Amino acid sequence: MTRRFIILSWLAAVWVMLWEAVTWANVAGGVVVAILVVWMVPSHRQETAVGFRPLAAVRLVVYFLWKLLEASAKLTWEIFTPRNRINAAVISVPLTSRVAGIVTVVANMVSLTPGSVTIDIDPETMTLFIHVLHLRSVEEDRASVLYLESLTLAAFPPSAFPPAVTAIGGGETR
Amino acid sequence: MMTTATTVALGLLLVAAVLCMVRMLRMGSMADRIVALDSLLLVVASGLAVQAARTGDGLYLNVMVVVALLGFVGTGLVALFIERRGA
Amino acid sequence: MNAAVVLPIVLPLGAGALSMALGRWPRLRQSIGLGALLATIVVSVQLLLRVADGTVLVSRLGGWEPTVGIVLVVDLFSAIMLVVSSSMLLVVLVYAIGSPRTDVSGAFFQPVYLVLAAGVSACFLTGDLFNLFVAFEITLTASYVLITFGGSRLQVRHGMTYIVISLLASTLFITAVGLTYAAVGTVNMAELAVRLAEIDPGLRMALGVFFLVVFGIKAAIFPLFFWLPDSYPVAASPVTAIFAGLLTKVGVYAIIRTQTLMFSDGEASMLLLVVAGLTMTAGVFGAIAQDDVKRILSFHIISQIGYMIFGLGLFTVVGLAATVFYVVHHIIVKTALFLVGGLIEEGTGTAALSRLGGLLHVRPMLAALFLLPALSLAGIPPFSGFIAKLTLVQAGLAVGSYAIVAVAIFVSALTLFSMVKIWSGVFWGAPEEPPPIADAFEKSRRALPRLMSFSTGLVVAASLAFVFAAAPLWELGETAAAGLIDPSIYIEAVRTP
Amino acid sequence: MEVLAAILLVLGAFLATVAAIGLQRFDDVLARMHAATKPATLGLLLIVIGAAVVLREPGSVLKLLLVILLQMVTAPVGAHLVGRAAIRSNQASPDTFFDAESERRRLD
Amino acid sequence: MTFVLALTVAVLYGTGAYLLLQRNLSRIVIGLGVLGHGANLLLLSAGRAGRAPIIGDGAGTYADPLPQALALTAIVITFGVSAYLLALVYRSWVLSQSDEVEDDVEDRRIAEMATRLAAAQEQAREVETADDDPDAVS
Amino acid sequence: MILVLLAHLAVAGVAAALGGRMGRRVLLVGAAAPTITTVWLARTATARPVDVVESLTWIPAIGLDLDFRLDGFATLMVALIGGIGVLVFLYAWKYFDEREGLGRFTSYLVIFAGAMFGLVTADNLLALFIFWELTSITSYLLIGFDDESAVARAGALQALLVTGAGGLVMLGGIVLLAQAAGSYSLSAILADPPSTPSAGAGLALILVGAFTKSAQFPFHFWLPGAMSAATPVSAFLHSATMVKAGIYLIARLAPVFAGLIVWWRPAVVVVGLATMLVGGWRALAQHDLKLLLAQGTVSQLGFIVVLVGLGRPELTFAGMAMILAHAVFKAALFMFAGIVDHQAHTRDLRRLTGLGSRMPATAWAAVLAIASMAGIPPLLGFVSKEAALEALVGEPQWWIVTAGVVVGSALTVAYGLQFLWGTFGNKPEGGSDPVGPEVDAPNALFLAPPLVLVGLTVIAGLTPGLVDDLVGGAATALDPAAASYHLALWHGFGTPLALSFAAVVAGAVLWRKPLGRLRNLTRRAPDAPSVYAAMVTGINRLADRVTSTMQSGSLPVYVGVILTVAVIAPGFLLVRFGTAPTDLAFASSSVQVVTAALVVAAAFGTIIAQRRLGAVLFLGGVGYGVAVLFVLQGAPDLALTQLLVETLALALFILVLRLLPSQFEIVQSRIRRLARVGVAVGVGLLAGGFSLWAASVERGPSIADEYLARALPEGGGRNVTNVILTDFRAFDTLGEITVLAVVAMGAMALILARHPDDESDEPTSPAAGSEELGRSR
Amino acid sequence: MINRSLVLDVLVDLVVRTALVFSLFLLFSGHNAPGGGFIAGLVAGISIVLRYIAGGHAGVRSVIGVRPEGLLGVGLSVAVLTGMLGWVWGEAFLESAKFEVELPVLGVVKATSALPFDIGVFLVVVGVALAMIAALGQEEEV
Ligand code: NA
Ligand code: NA
Repeated sequence: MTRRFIILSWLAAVWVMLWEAVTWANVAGGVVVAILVVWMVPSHRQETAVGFRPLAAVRLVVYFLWKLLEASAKLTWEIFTPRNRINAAVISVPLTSRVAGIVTVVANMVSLTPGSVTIDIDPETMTLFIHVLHLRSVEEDRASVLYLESLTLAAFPPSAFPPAVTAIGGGETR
Repeated sequence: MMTTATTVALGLLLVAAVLCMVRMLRMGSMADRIVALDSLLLVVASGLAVQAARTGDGLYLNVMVVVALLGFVGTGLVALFIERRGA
Repeated sequence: MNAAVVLPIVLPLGAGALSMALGRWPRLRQSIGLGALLATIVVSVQLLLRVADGTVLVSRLGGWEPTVGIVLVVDLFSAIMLVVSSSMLLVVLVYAIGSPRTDVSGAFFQPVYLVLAAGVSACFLTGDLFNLFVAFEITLTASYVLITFGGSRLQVRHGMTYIVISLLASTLFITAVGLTYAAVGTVNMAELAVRLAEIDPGLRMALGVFFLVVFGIKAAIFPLFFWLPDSYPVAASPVTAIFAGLLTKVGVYAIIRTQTLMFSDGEASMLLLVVAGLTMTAGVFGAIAQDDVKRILSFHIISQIGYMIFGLGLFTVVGLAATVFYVVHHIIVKTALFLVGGLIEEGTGTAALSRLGGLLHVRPMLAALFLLPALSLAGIPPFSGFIAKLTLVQAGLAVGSYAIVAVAIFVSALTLFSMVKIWSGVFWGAPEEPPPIADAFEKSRRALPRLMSFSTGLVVAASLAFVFAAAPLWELGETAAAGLIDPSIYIEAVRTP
Repeated sequence: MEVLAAILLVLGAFLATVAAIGLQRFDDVLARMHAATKPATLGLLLIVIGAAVVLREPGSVLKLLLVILLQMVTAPVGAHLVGRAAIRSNQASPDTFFDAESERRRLD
Repeated sequence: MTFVLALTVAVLYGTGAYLLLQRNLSRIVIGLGVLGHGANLLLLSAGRAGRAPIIGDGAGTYADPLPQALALTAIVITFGVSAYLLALVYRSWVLSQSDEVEDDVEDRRIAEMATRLAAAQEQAREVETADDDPDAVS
Repeated sequence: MILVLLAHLAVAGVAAALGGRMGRRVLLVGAAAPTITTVWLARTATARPVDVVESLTWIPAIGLDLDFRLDGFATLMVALIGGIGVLVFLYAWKYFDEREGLGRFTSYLVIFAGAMFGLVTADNLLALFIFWELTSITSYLLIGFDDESAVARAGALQALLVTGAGGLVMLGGIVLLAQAAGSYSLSAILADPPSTPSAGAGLALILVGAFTKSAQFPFHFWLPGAMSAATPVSAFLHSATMVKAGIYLIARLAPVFAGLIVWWRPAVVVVGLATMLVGGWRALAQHDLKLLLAQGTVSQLGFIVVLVGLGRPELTFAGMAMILAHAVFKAALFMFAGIVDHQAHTRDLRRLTGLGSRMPATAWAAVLAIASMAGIPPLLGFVSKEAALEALVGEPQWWIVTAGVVVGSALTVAYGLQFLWGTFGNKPEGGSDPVGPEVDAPNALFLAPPLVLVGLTVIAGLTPGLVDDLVGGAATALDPAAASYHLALWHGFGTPLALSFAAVVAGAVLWRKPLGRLRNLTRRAPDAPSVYAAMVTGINRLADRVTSTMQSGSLPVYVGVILTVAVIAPGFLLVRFGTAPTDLAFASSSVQVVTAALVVAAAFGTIIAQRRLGAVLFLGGVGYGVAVLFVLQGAPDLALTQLLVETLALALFILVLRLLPSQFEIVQSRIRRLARVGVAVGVGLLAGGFSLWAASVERGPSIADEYLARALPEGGGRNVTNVILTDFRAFDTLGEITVLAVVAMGAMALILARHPDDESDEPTSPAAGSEELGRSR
Repeated sequence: MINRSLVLDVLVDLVVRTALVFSLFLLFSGHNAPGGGFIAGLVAGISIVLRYIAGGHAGVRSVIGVRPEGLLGVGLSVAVLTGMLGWVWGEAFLESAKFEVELPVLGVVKATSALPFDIGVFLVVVGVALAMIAALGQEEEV
């Protein structure tokens, strides 16, 4: 299960979804288009192989959606109540994964969650810098992000190459 | 039922749109304006979805795909610009 | 059959597309360009011969009938314009190829130039109002690129004036098209002619004047011309030449076409005559005030446009015939003059009168090449300009428009004055300040590029040939004018199922 | 089904309005950013799901799914870029707390 | 065309024109953009509104498709030309660090010359009247 | 006649081509042209029972054909053109030192001769006009031949402007007259003359043209100004031929129209007499030989105008004689002046002294020529003047003319003496820088041409019968009633002779005692040259002023003017003549209202934004809002396009904005804010109002339904908008992508264009040059 | 002007490729649903901008190995040639034709000559985006 395969199937799936019908013709067309597009636009990054665990992925999604709703509710409450409970902060969260893709997914989920946004990533150390609207405590917030990362890693376990190798090429463009 | 719901939704979205524009017009930083513009785009996309639900045809879905896929390009560019320049 | 009607557009356009793709092979590119324009001339002449008796050819693009699809229409007026414009385009392309300025002969020039040619043809051919807008845009966009070709500071600054004004005009154009469609529900010009006649007169007149303003900007009539002398002179010589010769005439063409076809009742007659007089006068005064050859000539374009509008404003067959005649004469002569202006610059590095002088002794042939079209422009007999002005005077006096004739004659005298000023400043006397090219006035000066001189000579020769062919040309003009004054054949030809 | 769709639509629109109110409500750029884009994104998702429920053509659901997926991918990128820009151009509220590592990076 | 649309068109034209009357190139380009939006809106509203003209089942009148096609063409053309104008603004800045449309040099020169000549003539006339009156002196 | 014209062209071409190699001998090549004319005339005139007619159709539809007719009058004129032409070319051959450009000079002169030939033989008024203007142009080139001299250039310009402009006025007259007569044929018009008011107006304009050409007051000043021309040019153009063109035309018209048009005779008399007196008077004051002759010529031209203009047969006859006599003696005198100039290198009468003894042959010949001019018997000048006086005496109602002529003759005598004494006399007082003793006599060949002319004036004077046919034929051609008149040396003692005698005596007195006080009196009258100068500077200044007002060079002003016109013109018509729209729908939905409000707000945002980026974002807001309006109208394709275009445009804007400063600079606009607001409001009102107006019109069957019905079956697509774009109106789309492609090519070309730093070695663009100029001044 | 962002860097490939798929979809479906050559070209063009944002010029060039003017020329030529084909199957320039081809797996594929025309449009629009980026995106420091 290579990243290339994920990409191709994603693109083919996009094609099918766009045509609004799952037919053989559309699937075949999707594959052709996907191959064509990948050939036309070669990736400008080193591709890192990752695995995929569907169950873990579902768990990640559910957890993430829950977080999303919770945070939204909180923020809505905040907006409609006159008291200002904002306690903004920027905290650093050094991730354990060295795979850029994983880090990106984590960073995005953080950003999608109301009340927090990834400000920056240090590609050397894979540290996320996160702006949070309501700082509980640095440790607590850091821990929740790391938990999210662990769920992500469970869904997309690193395979084939040792993390160290990707770490070297991780942040560089080709 | 559906008509009432979509009307209410549209009404809410209109309020949202007006508020976004108010934010844009208020003297603020560029970051504010870009945020407001981004929100406006989201409101527009939402409105299209409501409209789709209301009329039952999916003709405007491509517009939504565009917003979802490329809406962030403008935002991102402006953000990069602001970052460079300061607001 | 009528397939040939589209060729004057498709040939240069296809060649332009090819030469975009063929940037790497200059020789091949050049042959394609020259070949395409040559073929365009041949096709145009054939079209002219087919419509010389006043018939109207219609080509339905895509096979769709008019109002659903776009039609191209060739009547005698458009055929004449096609022949003249394609000839000038070819000659000026030769001139440009011969020009040592790399930015003009470079890979990007020709495709854009060919597109310009296609656009001009489209303007003359289309029978659809919105398509006319598109054709204008093709022409204009190409002209934006050409006027700023080289990208020097001045070109950018003056190109900006040109582009901003043109864009404004285009916006007004699209506005007018929208309003017209809103009012009558079609953009086919023949159909418009029928339907506009039936609507509220106030609205119709307002639309008519609005179109006049739109095309008036392009044609540089009073008081919409200011942009022209500020922008034309900065372009490279071949570009200025083709702009001066053709582009404003595209505007004039559009004015004539719309005012005779769509608003054919002559309601605008008085307005047009007043505008004509003011345009002539303002242009010639502007010319007198200038010190730079290309600027002087640019102001004369304006003044001359006034004469063309004069003929149209009479709304008689003779008046329009005179205008048609005038337009053709002017395209040739003006192109010639600007080409000479380019040669002067080529030889001396300047076009400022104060830095020129005595060129007659160094480059007598160049002097002759200037003198003939200059006299023609001033309306000195027996050159084409004389015939053109004479016919205008005849047409004006025939309907008792004494005032405009008086203005025309007065302006004619001032034009002579101004042409003589160039002659005296460039070819006689001595420069007040040294020209940029130090040995410009030495006997040992370098030769002018042969292709440039050759093509200039060709245009001047054409302007002389015009004199000899004046009788048949005048007859053509009269037939064309008759078709313009009474557009029923045109309308019929388009609307017949 | 219809009820679910109606609830989703109204809720989504409500979230969008909330977001817009949030734009007015806070005085910190970043706070406004949080308030504006996140609920609005969520609102859009809800509305899209709501629309998917009621759409006449079943195929459209696929496209709506695509919209959701794409929105999930791109919205955070935008938020990230805007947030980064706001911080880097020093528009964050002066009360904002920076932990040690962040402070160091900010001063770079 | 509804009154509201006409009003919108009016405002877009007005603001576009206002911006166009400035010397700041950026403002001019933006003004042309606004004006273009107004024109496209006007063009579109020249036809009737209605259901999207994509043939399918469903009820209601379709909108007039022609203005849509025309406006689409116009939008793209306006975009193209604006893009070129932007390229020129870019180049203008690179060349002269200026975002301002200065007046045409040659035009200004002639204007100044005219003023100077008029002044000189005025002066000459005064001198002339002075020694044109010998009787007064003798 | 056409062949003669072609021969001129050919000779001119040959001369121009050979000029460089042949040196001054090229003038002998030029002499071929008038020789051909003369030979042709000699052969034709002897063989001719009636007028010779030739015709070449050119543009019959506008009445422009090259019709020629050689009648008696034309014969006289052609004889002058050919005969004096030959002499002038021979004279010029010796006159010029070797110099550059003689080939050019020769061809100018040949073309002039050809044009003059065409002028006097043309029977079509338009053809006549063509040759008329050609003589103006060639005269311009000839006068300015010495182009290094600013005086020559100015003189050339003056001559051209006066005669050229006069010609243009005449063109208007010709067309008026011809339209009244229904023909451009001169003979047809004269055979059936119209007398409508427009014909009268036409004749007035024609007269103005003729007056300018023949240097009549108040247009006379160009002739002295033209004296910077080489002397052969003056001898040919300014005495014998070109200045006779106006007289030619007046003479042609007078016998017919003098009686038909009430004001004709008074006009001719007033102008002619004034010219005669002014010219004579001014001649007296000249110190330059040629200027003296020029003013004298002006005077004599006035005299001839009166003679031929009154349209009486006997006066016409006398006029013909005068034309001949004047051409002969004045050409000779110019040649003498040239000889003096050539030998002594000056024409200043105050410096010349005692040349009579250094070049006696020249001096005696000049005496004869002057005597002819002064009307001393037995010379041709006397004969013709006697004929004139005789005729005038027969017209007692024109006594004023007679008186004028006598005074004029006296002046002629006076300046004639001035010429002779000034040039050849031994002046004891010398002058400041006397020239005389060291001067050589001219070469015999140089002197020969004027001697021939002097010989002619003597012989024809002694035996007037020699030229009687020529003169009589000319007069008869104009007016059959003139057939009975003949030239005679001796008319017996009578009033004419007495008057002649009186004039001679008065002239001699006048010469001895110049009327200093009178001269002072006239000095303050506005003189024509200063009027001309004032007019030229006036026009220049007016042009400057008009141009600097209009052509402000400011883009916002241009835009403002255009917008104002675009608002006022249609707006006025709409309000004045239109019916206001009714039945307006306010809005289609509340969504439309709110969206429109947002668009409006964003539009105002573009104005109030102080930062570039802000304004651009507002522009984006407008764009997105408009996209929503598109959706509401039912245009998904359009909305999609709008969204995408807006995004792409935003991206491009930002790429540019990164270079520019963040805030807008405060730039002083040339248009006040209030005016800007005014124009903007006007534009808005027009756009909104006009669109409502247009939309409210009851319109024909909409094309929309046809598209909707045919898109799927015939275009094969459900998306009607797309089918229109790619099929029904694919040509628009083709054009549109052409626009895009060109834009892209242009953008690429801009990048690849040379960097501005090496702009210096680029051929300087004109404006660049003038920019420097502007700085240095 | 680009400060690298890892998030952007990683996602750009995904988004750009998805956008291209979308753009091809718009191109092929445009005759029957909102879309068409322009819109498709614009989507592709914006994805090129995106690529530029993430990777600068090098990023753009590594993706599209063609010169913009080549793309423009080919696109325009395709459109013109399609127009000329009208002379082959009809008699008017730009006359359209419909085709139905039966292919294995895919079933009956219907197409009109509007498609190649739209492809030409598409290519030109992409070429414009490329050229504009090239013109305006020069990496000069502010
Ligand atoms: Na123009
Ligand atoms: Na000079």
